[in-house]
Amino acid sequence: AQDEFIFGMVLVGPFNDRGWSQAHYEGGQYVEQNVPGAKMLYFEKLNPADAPETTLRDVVTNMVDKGAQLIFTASDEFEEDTAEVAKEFPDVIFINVSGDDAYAGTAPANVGNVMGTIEWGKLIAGCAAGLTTETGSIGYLGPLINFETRRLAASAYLGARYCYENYRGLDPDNLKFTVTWIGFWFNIPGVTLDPTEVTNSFFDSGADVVISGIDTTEGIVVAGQRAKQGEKVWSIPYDYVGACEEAPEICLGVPYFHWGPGYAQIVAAAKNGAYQQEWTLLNPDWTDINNPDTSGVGFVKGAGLSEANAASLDDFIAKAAAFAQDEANADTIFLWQGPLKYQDGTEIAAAGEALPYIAPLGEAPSIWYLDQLLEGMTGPSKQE
Amino acid sequence: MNNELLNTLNSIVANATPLVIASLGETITERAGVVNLSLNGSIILAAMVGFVAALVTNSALVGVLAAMFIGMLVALLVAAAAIELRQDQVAVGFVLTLLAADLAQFLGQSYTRIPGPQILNTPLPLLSDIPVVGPVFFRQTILVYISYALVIGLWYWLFRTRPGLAHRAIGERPAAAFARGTQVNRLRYIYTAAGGALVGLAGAAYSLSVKAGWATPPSMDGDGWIALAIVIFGGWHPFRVVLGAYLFSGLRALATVIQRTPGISIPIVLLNGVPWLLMIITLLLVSSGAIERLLRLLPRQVQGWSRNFLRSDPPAALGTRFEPE
Amino acid sequence: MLIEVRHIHKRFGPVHANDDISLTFPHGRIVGILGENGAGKSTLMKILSGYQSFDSGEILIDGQPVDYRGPLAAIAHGVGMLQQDPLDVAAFTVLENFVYGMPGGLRIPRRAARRRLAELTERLGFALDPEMPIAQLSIGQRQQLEIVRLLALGVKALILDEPTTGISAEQKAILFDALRQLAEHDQMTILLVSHKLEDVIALCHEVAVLRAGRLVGCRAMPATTSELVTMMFGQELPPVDRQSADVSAAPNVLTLDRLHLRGKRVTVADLSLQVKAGEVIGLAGLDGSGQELLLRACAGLLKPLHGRVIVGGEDLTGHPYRDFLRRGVAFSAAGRLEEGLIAGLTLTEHIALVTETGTLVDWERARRRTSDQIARYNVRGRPDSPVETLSGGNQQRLLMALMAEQPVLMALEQPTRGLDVDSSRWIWQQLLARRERGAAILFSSSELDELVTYSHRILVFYAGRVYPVDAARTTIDELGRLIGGHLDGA
Amino acid sequence: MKSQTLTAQAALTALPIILSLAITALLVMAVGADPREVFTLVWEGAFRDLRAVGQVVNFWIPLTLCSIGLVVTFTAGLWNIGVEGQMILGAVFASWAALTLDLPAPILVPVEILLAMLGGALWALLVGVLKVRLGVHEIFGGVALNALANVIAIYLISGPWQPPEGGSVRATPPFPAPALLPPLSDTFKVSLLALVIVVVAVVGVWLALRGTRWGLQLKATGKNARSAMLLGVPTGRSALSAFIVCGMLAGIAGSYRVLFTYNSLRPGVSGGIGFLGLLVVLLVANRALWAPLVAFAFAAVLGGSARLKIALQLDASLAGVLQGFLVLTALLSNGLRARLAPPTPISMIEEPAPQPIPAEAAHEQ
Ligand SMILES: Nc1ncnc2c1ncn2[C@@H]1O[C@H](COP(=O)(O)OP(=O)(O)OP(=O)(O)O)[C@@H](O)[C@H]1O
Ligand SMILES: Nc1ncnc2c1ncn2[C@@H]1O[C@H](COP(=O)(O)OP(=O)(O)OP(=O)(O)O)[C@@H](O)[C@H]1O
Ligand SMILES: [Mg+2]
Ligand SMILES: [Mg+2]
Repeated sequence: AQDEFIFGMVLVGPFNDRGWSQAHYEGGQYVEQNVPGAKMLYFEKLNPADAPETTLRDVVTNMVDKGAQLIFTASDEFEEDTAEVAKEFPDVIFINVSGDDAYAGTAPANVGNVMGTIEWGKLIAGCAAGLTTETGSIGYLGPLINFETRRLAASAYLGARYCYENYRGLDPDNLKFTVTWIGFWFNIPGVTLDPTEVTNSFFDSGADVVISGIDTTEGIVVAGQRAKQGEKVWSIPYDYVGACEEAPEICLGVPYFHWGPGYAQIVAAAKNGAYQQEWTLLNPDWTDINNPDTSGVGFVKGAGLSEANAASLDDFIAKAAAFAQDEANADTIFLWQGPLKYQDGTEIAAAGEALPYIAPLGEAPSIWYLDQLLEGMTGPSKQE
Repeated sequence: MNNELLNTLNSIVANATPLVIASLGETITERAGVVNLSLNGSIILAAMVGFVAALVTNSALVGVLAAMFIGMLVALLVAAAAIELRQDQVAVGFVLTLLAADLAQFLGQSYTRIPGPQILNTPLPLLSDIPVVGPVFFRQTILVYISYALVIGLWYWLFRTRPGLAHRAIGERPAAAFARGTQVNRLRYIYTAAGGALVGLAGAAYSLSVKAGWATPPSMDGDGWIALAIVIFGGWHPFRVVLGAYLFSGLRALATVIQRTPGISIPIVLLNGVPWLLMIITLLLVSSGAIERLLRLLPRQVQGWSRNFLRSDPPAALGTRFEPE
Repeated sequence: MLIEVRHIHKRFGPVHANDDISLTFPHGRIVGILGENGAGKSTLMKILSGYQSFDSGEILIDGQPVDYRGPLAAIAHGVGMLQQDPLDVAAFTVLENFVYGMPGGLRIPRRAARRRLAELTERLGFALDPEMPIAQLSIGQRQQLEIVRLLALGVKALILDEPTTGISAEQKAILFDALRQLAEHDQMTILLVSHKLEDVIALCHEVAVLRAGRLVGCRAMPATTSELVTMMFGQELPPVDRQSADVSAAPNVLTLDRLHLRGKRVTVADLSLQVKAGEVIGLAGLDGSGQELLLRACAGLLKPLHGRVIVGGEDLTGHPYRDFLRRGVAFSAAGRLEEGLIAGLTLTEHIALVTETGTLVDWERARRRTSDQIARYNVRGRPDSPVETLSGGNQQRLLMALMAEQPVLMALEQPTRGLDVDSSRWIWQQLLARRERGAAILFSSSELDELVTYSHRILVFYAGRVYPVDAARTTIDELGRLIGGHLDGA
Repeated sequence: MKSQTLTAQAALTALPIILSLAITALLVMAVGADPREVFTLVWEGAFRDLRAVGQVVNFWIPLTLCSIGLVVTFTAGLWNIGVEGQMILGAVFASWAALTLDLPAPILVPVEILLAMLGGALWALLVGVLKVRLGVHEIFGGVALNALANVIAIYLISGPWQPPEGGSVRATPPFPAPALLPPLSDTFKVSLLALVIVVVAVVGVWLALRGTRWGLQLKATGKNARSAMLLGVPTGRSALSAFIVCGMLAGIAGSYRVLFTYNSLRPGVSGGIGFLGLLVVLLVANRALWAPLVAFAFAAVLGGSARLKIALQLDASLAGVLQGFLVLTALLSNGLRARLAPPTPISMIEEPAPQPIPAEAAHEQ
C-alpha cells in the first residue's frame, strides 16, 4: 500500500438519497476506480438534525486519524466550517463543493472549490418538459428561494418555453409554468411543505410534467404512482444520474452532476503533490454531455420521452452545444438572451442582448444573481 | 364543479386517510382508558416495516399485515408496561415513540428511496360515477374505503352494541365495568392491540400509498402527534375524529395552494407552520370553553344537538390503572 | 334465600379487617350492620358480594358452600350489592346502564330493555327517564337504577352500603318502602350498612355490630339509639348540647351581597348573608344543591357571576384564593386526598408548606413543628410518613393541624364525612375551640343531627334556592322535609 | 430471604443495561457487523484522546443543561416536551445578538447568553400559559411549538439572516469572533464559561429543589396541584416558574450550540438534544445529581458513534436505539422490581428507593 491515497467524503445527506449526496458518493467511487491506490472514507448525514453530536471538525479529525490526506466537503453548508477546520489541518487538502471562497480569495491555501454548471442541464430538462406537456402546464418543485434556485428554475422555464414554441409551434405565452417552493432542500416533516403533497397538487391542478429542483426524489415517485393509476403525467428528477430508476417509464430524463472526472483530477493531482488551489467549474463536455470520463454535468434522457421528442431534444442539445462552443458566448448561457424581464416587468436584458453569467451583485443584472423569477413564471420570487 | 377542485378534494381525502386510520386506532385505545403516546414512532416504524415487507415479498398485502403487526406489538408493550408493570403510560409511550423512530431509521437504512410495491386507486364501480361525490370519495385506494368502513363501524360498535358498552365502560369507570363482569385489563389489552394494529395500518397507508416508499427523515414524521391531537379535537368520537383529520389535510393543501395564488404574500416558510398553529388553536377551542361560548350564538333548537356533538370529555379513567381486588 | 358466613378472615397487611366473623342472614329480613369507622363493615359486605377476596372462612347460600370469584359470580348466586357511590357509568344513559352487564347478543335490545325498566321502576315507585344521562341524575335516582338493575339480574339478596347519605328524605322514604316491599313481598334478604341509627331503627328487623374487625353483638330490633351506641362503642356517648351562644353583638366577619353563583348543575341566585364572629352556620341540602358553591365562593375558589364577597370589611370579590387565605379564610374540601392533602408528600413537608415563609426551608424546624402537631392533634403517623398512608380519620386530623390557628372564617365541606361518631366529636372540639377564639364557621353536612347540634343558623339548599332556618327551633324532621324541597310549606 | 431479595433487586438494576446492550448487539449483528468491534470503536471514538473527550463534553454541556431543566419541570409534574423548541429559541435569540450587536466580547457574550435565556424562557412560558391558563396539554403545546420554533429558525436563516450574496440556507453567516465562546485550549476545545454554567445549574437546581420553599412548592404542585393550591401554593405561578427555569436552561443550551459548536445558526440546531434530555431524566427518575452522569454516558455513546460511521458505515441511529432500549428496559424493570418486591405494609411504605444506574457501567457501552 505504498501507493495508497486516502481521501474523505463528507456528505450532508444519506449516501443513498438518489440525489445530491449520492452523486458525490458515486463520484468518490469513480475516483477509487480510476485513481490507482485511492481509497475513500465517507461520512453521511452530517447535519445538526441527523448528527447533533458531530461537527465537521470531529469528522475531519476522525478521517485524518484514519489517514485521509484530502477531504471533500460536499455541501455549501460546509463552506465556512471547511475554512475553519482547514486551518487546523494545514497538511490536508480540502475541497468544498459549491463554495466560492477560493474564487473570492478568502480561503486558506489548502482549500479549493468545485461546482458544476447545472444551468445547462436545467435548460435541457425544461425543453424536455416543454416538448412533452399535453396540458400546457408544467410544475417546478422548488426547494427554497435564493439566487441559485431562482436561476435554475428560470433556466428550466426558458428551455420549456423555447421548445414549446420552436418544436411544437405553440404559443409560448400559453405555457403555464408554476413554481412551488417547499421551503428547504429536502423534506423536513413538519417544517417544509411535503414534496409528495406538492407534486400531487401540481397534477391535481392540471400540470402534467413536474420538474424537481429538490435534493430528493418525491416528484418522480408521485408521478410514477399517478401514471400507474392511468394518468398521463411525467417527471424530471434532479442531481443524480440514476434518479430515473424510481419510475423509468414516466421519466423524461434527469439533469445531473457527474463529479467523478473532476474529483479524479483533483485527487490525482493531490496524490502527486501537484494540487493548486482553485475554483473549479465543471462544465458539460459538449461533444458528449453524458461521457462519464469527461463531462461534469449531464442530462440522460428518460424512457418517458417519446421518440420524436427525443430527436427534438437531441437537436436542442446540439444547438446548446453550438452556442456554448462559440467563443463569443463564453460568459453567458444559451437562451438567456433578451428580451428578458423579471416577474414584476423590470427588463434585465433588452432584445438581442445577452444576460451575463455573472456580474457584481447590485451593479448589473446577471444570471448568477437572478433577483426574481422571470416574467411568465407563476410563483413567488421572494421569501416574503 | 371544475376538475381542479375535485382533484384537490380527492387528494385531501387520500392524504387524510392515514390520519383517519391512526386517530381511529388511538380512539379505540383511549376509549378503553389507555393512552398510547407512541403513535408518531409507531407509525414510522410500521411504515418502514410495511414497505420492506412488501418489497421483499412483492406483496402489498404482506406489507400491510406486517405493519399492523408492528403497530400492535408496540401498543402491547405500552399496555403491558401500564397494566402489568404499573409504569406511567405517558413515559413508556414517549420512550417508545423515540425508540421506534430510531429503530426504523437503523433497520431501514438499506431500503431508502427505492421503488417498491404500491397500493393504487381502485375506483368503485357505479359509486365512482356519482357526480362530485364519486370523483372525490370513490376513486381511491382500498385503504381509503377501509377507513370509511372503520369510521362507521367504530361508531356502531361503540354506541350501538353491547360489547361497545363494555368498551366505553372500561375507559370511563373500570370499577363499574368490573362489577358487571367485564374483564377490564384483558379488554384493555385487546383494545390497545386493536388500536395499535390500526396505527400500524396507518403506517402502511403512508409507505405503500400516500407517501410511497421509505426515506429518512421519514415523510410522515410528526403526523403521529397530529393524530393524537385529532383524537382530542374529535372528542373521542369517530365522526368528529374523521372531520378533524379532513380539516387538517385540507389546511395543509391550502398552504400549497396559497403559494400559487397571486396577490397573497406570506413568507412561504412560515406558511409551513400552519398545521401546528392549527393544532394549538383547535386544542384551545376544545379546552377553554370557547366552543361553549360559540354555541350560545346558535339558534336554540340546534344548540342541544351541537353541544352533544361537540362535547369532548375525555374517557374519565383515561391513563389510570385498574387493579381488581 | 339464606346467606351464612362462617369464620371469615380478611387482613390488609397489619390490619385485621374481618376477624373470624360468622353470621346468618335469613330471607325476608332486613339486617342492619353497625360499627364505628374502620370496623370492617364494608369489607364484610364486599366479601359477601364478591367484590373482595377473603383469606379464610366460607360463605353458604341456602346451606350450600359457594365459591365467589367476582361480583358477577355473586350476582349469579343471587347476591347483589349497591355501593354507596353507585357503580354506574356517568357517560351512559339510564338505559345503557340498565342494559350493560346483562347477558344477550351483539345489539342492544332497546325496546325490550325499555319495557323491562319501566315495569320494574313502576312497581317500586321509582321514576327514571331511560334516555337521561347518568351525569344528570341525583344519587337517589342512581341508587334506584342500581336496585332495578340488580333486580332485573334476578338477585335474591340485596346489600346496601350507606345508601341514605346524600339522598332526600323523600327519596329515602321511597327507598325504604321499596326495600320493605322487597323483603316482605319478594322474601328477599336485605343487608343495610349505615351510620345513621335512625334509619336502622326505622327499617331493620335485626342488627349486627362490628368493632375492630370482630363481631361484638347481634340483636333483634326494636332498640333505642343509646342501646345501639353502647353496642357500637362499648359505652354510651354523652349528649352534645346545642349551640346557644349569643353572637348578636359580635362584629361581622363575612358579608355576602346579592351573590349569583353558577355551578355545573345548579345556580344560586341573589344570595345575601351576614356572618358574625363566632357564629356557626350549617348548610343543609342534598349533595350538589348549591352548598358547595357558597362555601367555595366564600373562600375565593369560585368567582361569583355578580354580587360581592366581603371578608372582615374588605371587598375580596374576584380576588384569588390566596388573598382569602391571607385574610384568614380557611377552606377544607370533602375529598381529603383530592383536595387538601398531597399524596406523595410527608407530614413534615405538608407542615413546611404552610408554615415556612422564607426563601429557604428550615427542615429541622419543620420537623420539630410536625412532631408538635402530631402530638397535639393526636395524629397516628410519623413526621416522615407520606400522608396517603394515614387513615381517613387521621388525614382529617392532619388537615385540622394544617389549618390556621386563628382563622377569621372557616368554610368546611362535610368536615366529618365518613367519620364515626367518636371521631366526629373530636373534630368538632377542635373546630369549636377555634370558634371560641372568634372564628365564624360555615359548614355543610348531610347529617341532620350534626347540623342541628352545632349550628346557630341553618341554610337549607334546594336546587339552588336557599331557605334560612333558626337552628335553635327547628327539628330534624322539619329539616328533612325542607331538604326534600318543601321550602314553602315551612 | 432478605438477602435473596437484595440480590434480585441488584439483578434488576443491572438488567436494563445488560438487556439493552444485548439487544443492540443483536441488531448490530443483524446488519452484519461485529458488536465487539462496534463497542471498541465507540469507546475509542469517545475517549482516545483529549480532543475526542472534548467533543463528548461539548455534547454533554447542552444535554446536561436540558436535563437539569427538565428535572425542574418534572418535579412540577410537567412533561416539557417543548424543550427542543426552547433550545432553538435560545439559539435564535443568541444568534440575533451575535449577528447584529457590535460589542466587545466581555459584554457581548453575557448579553447573548442572557438573551438566549430570555428566548428559551419566552417559548417555555408560551407552553406554560397554554397549559396553566388555557388548558392545552403541555405535550401538545410543546410538540407544536417545537415545530414552530424550527419554522422560525429556518425562516430567519433563509430570509432575513441570509448572507448578502444569497448563498446558503443551511446556515447563517458565521458569527464574528467576539460573539463566540472561546475554547479552553487548542486540544481541549470546550468552553470554560459553559462548564461553569453547567456546574452552577446542576448544583443550583439540586439545592433549590431540596432546600427552598420554591422547590417544595414545585413538588407539591407536581404531586397534586389542586391540594397544593388549597394549601396556599401559587400553583399556576409555580408551574410557570418551572417552565421558565427550564426554558432558560434550554435557552443557554441552544446558545452553546450556536456560539460554540457551530458558530452560526442552522436548521435543526437543537438536534434532538431536548428529547434525549427527557430520556436522561426518565432514566435517573428525576434525581438532579444523577442527570449529569447519565448525560455524560449518553454523550460518550453518541460522540463515539461518529467513528462508527466512518469505520463501519453503520447508521448513527444505532446510538439512539441503544439509549431508547436502555430507558425502556429501565422503566420496565422498575415495574418488575415493584412487582417482585414483597408487599410492604401500608404504614411502612417509604419514598421509592433510588435506582442508581452505575455511571461506570454506562460508560462501557
Ligand atoms: N383495600 C384496602 N387496603 C388496605 N386496607 C383496607 C382496605 N380496605 C379496607 N381497609 C382497612 O380495613 C379496615 C376495615 O375497613 P372497612 O372499610 O371495612 O371499614 P368500615 O367499617 O366500612 O368503615 P367506615 O364506617 O369508615 O366505612 C380499615 O382499617 C381499613 O383501613
Ligand atoms: N384547579 C383549579 N380549579 C379551580 N380554580 C383554580 C384552580 N387552579 C387555580 N384556580 C384559581 O385560579 C386562581 C389563580 O390561582 P393560582 O394558585 O394559580 O395562583 P397564581 O398563578 O399565582 O395566580 P396569580 O398569578 O394571579 O397570582 C385562584 O383564584 C384559584 O382559585
Ligand atoms: Mg365502609
Ligand atoms: Mg456561500
